[in-house]
Amino acid sequence: MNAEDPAFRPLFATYAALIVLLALTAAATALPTGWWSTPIGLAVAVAKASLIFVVFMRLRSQSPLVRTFALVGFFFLAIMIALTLADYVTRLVPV
Amino acid sequence: MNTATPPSLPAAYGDERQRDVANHLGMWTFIATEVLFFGGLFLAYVVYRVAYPAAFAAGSHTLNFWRGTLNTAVLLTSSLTMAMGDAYIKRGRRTALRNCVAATASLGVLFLAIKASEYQEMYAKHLVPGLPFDPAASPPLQLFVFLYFAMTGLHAVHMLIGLGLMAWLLRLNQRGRLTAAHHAPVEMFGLYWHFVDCVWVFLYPLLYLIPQR
Amino acid sequence: MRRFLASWDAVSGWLPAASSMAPRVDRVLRGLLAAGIAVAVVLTVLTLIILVRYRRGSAASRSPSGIATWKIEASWIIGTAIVFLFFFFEGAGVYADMERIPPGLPEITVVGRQWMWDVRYADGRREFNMLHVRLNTPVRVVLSSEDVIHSFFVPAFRLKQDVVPGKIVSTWFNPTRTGTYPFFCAQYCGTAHAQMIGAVVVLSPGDYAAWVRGNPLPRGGTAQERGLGVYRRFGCAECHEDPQGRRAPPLAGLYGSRVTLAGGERVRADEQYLRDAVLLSARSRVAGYALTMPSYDGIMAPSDALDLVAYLKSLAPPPQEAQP
Amino acid sequence: MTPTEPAERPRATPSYLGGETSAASWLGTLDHKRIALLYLFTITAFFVVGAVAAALMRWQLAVPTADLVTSDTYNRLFTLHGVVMVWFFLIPSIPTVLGNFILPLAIGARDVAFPRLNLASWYIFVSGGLLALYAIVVGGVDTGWTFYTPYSSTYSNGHVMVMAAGIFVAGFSSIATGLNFIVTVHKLRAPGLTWFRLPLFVWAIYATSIIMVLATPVLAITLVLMGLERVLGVGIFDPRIGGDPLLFQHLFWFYSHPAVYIMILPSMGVVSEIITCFSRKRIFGYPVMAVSILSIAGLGFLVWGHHMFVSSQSVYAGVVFSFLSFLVSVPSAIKVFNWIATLHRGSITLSTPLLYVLGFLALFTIGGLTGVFLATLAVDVHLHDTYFVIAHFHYIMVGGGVMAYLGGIHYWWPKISGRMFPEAVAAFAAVTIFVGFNLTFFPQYLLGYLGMPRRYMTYPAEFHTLNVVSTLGAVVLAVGFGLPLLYLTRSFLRGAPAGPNPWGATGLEWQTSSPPPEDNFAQTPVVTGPPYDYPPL
Repeated sequence: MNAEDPAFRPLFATYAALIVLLALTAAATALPTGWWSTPIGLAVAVAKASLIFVVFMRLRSQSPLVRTFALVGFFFLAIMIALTLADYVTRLVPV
Repeated sequence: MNTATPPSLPAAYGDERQRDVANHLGMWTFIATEVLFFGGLFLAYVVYRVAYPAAFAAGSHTLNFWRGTLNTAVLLTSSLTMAMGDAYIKRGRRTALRNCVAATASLGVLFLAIKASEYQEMYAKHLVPGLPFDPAASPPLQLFVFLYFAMTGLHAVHMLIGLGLMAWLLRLNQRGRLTAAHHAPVEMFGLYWHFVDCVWVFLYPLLYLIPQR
Repeated sequence: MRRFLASWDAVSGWLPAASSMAPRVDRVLRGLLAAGIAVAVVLTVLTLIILVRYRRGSAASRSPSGIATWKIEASWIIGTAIVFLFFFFEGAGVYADMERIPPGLPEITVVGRQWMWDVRYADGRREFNMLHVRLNTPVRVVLSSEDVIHSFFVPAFRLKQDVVPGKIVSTWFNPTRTGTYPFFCAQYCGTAHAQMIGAVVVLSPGDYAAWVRGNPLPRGGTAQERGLGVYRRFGCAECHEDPQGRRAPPLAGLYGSRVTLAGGERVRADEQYLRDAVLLSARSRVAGYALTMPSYDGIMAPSDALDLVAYLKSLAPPPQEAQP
Repeated sequence: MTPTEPAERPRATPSYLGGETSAASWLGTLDHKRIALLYLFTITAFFVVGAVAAALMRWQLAVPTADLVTSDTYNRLFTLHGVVMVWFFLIPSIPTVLGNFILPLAIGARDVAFPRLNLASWYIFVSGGLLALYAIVVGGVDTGWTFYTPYSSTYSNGHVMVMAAGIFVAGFSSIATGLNFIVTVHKLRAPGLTWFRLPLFVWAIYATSIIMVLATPVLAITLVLMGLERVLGVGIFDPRIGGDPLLFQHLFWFYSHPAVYIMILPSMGVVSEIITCFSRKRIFGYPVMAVSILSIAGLGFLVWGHHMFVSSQSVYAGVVFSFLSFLVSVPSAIKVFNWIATLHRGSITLSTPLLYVLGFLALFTIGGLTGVFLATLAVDVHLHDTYFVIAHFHYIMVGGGVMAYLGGIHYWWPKISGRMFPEAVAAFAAVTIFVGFNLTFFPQYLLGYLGMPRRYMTYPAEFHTLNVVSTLGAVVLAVGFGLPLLYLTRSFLRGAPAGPNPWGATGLEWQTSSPPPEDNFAQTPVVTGPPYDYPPL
């Protein structure tokens, strides 16, 4: 497996970045970040997922149509979560 | 936007590039359905974490942090080996592909083994929904544990399907059906496997890393 | 069932509007109906004219009508949007008033149980599938379910409220016409869903007083008295009236106060909180108390829990320290 | 697009019906046209099953306290009627029959993007259907097609698991068909057929496929969670551990409202095709019509909360969902106005397909307007879960969906079977269905206002007369639905042969022979102009 082939360099670089990000999140639990730790954890997760989408799943070299298909699922998931929370978050607010 | 197809070509498509793009579109549409399929569980997680933050923090505490982190590393590595396999087959390197797929599969098995040990540990702590539940635990903790088993369970099922597909890929490769020109099955499976890895990338912080305030 | 079905004064022709909200709902509905019929009639007549005038082979001129298409499109897009917005605001306004329960109303607790309505008045009277109320006296209906989702639906009052298990949901009405009005279970709840029918009897003040006299207080006394009995039977005092106040939070004046939970959140101790504290105890553990209160779910009957909640609500705050 | 003259084809290549006709050739076919017919027979069978259940219910409701069936049987009947009609007839109806047959033809393609997946979809659909039928035969389910917890997860003793598994499996067929059509429309359009030259039927099928693909997975996870709660005895909707039954309703209706748009959007596509053909005129406001289809599909995902106004959902969420529900009804209103404007200054022939479309326009308008009643918060509190709601969605589903489905079947019948149907009987059937439908369901609006709750097997006496009218209407409706079954079967075998373009329509599907050959077109047609390009009148 000749690793210095040009196609493999981005793969190893991405993998290294992913492992570093994982280490970051794991270490972050030690810090007293309190309320902030969940947003940080999610931000890192989004970063890792985007790396995998763009490099490993080669979205980088796909047409804009394929890229839209890749993101449309998350858009409707966001709608589902946002509007359902609109019910749960405002339940106790008196009319 | 669509290339003019010479009228006389018999194939349902124009050229091979047309078929490759169609495969990608189809696979990414399938991944969109998987996003929403797991999405239902993520919705339940978000709603109940907003409703019972204390129980979720306690629930996350019962999970084994180190095994979760290790499992994430294992899965990220398996994504690397799968991506390398894909790069190799594009260059016609069939033996290298076999090694990569085998590596990916063994990492998948390792992941499931670690996961099984976590489940066993939860069973020992009487924290498995459906079975007699630990009375000291607050009711919403059982909610968290149910979500934990539902999310990681559904993810594990997708891993098992992945292992089955990898066995099929290896057999195809053995029979020489995978070449530099015809490598769609490897690429499509790669997309599926990377997606399953992405699901775990989100599960890990949400389940294992809820801070104890 | 036969008895009170027969005693209905026939729902003569149209549905009576027997609550303060009913005429307002009917007004919005009539507006919608008028607009709907107008649109339907206009479209039907227009279509019929077009079908006849422009049938194949007819001599009518087919030259395009000259008005820019986008102008026509814009007109009916905006027109429709405006009419819809008008009805949205109308409906939302009346809905907000329906959902805003005036404070301090007399309470009737209605518990939905598979296929009957268990009605309990504040003074301890208890009935099944019947609600006796006084004319022009608004009443708060506190709804809860012991099994599946039911729905308290009084057509004559234009009132409907789902009754969700694990939740105490309140609604209210102000009866403005005497008479007997049926109420139904509107959310499918199993085999005898179609038999889960009751009647609200609206009595004039005189008749209501007569009815009250005619029905002596049941032995059990008021909900508060029964609640005190439950309080003693389950020995709540042991922890909650511990002199050092270490083992469990004092209950005097708890209702309506703000409580800091173990998880750090601050919640208001309303009926739902009290009921959950008893039946789902660990969900509402108060900060600063190590001992987890045992859960009485399955041990204490839900109706007893409701009486206990009524008793806890009656515990006035101890005179000396004002609750935050 | 000006219809280019198809080169004279040697008669050698047989039509898709001609070739081999063995069972294996049908059950193993990859030809989208044969798969369409496989779906046609399957969903017609399911329609009969659902219709029989409806007939029994209407018979039971003819008198206030009838004892034709016990309450348990009645609960199983309305659940069966709901599940079979929603998942095994309405959702597949136009996309899998007319979509499968006409979509590739309408865009000048030889077949769908993934023919093997197309056949797999039919097998998945049939296995889901058999699971559902098995659940019905061994005892049925009494939860209603909505499966609300905690009744479905804890209290029901029906065969909920088997039925849920059947729907779960059938869901994958929906996803696979949607995926197939999306890729087909993107990748297999004939040269020159840009997006804004696509016939509106293709737009409608494309938008429906997007909803199918994005909404069905949420139904799948909802059924899985309900199944888990039923098996394990504990689950995330269980109030005893702090769960919330309303979360099930949120998840269920996040799928089920887009699902009702899956049922109505294809009908809008069929109506646009038929109205332009029989008024010999371009559609009025093509861009607005196309954008309306997409906006209905998109906004359809935002409005599910209007099913939960009285379910102790928060008041603020109710207001938000009510506003969004008003928003989503604007495009539907626009489409009705545009259809009538298309008829204006046209040269109209009152053929059977146009009769069905006129029926659609009338009934869909009434259904749409009453939908606005239910979107109005204050009014919905009174009308929710009553027969008003039943009348509303039947006006949309049967008045709109089934009428357009039958219109489409008649419009493309010459292309599908190569034969004409008897015009007089067909017209009579269309009118009978229209009359029978109104007699059956209009009284239910009044019953709903008077307060008759839905899913009641017996009802108080004063609702009697309206129910009798409704039951009589159901008899007329049954006759109306029965007729096409008879004369279309006869026409399929012995009807008068139809030429490639009996209606003189402009779609690409009319540029090949009827019935079309195996690979649709001798050469891929080239499109040069906009759709519905009829010669000026």
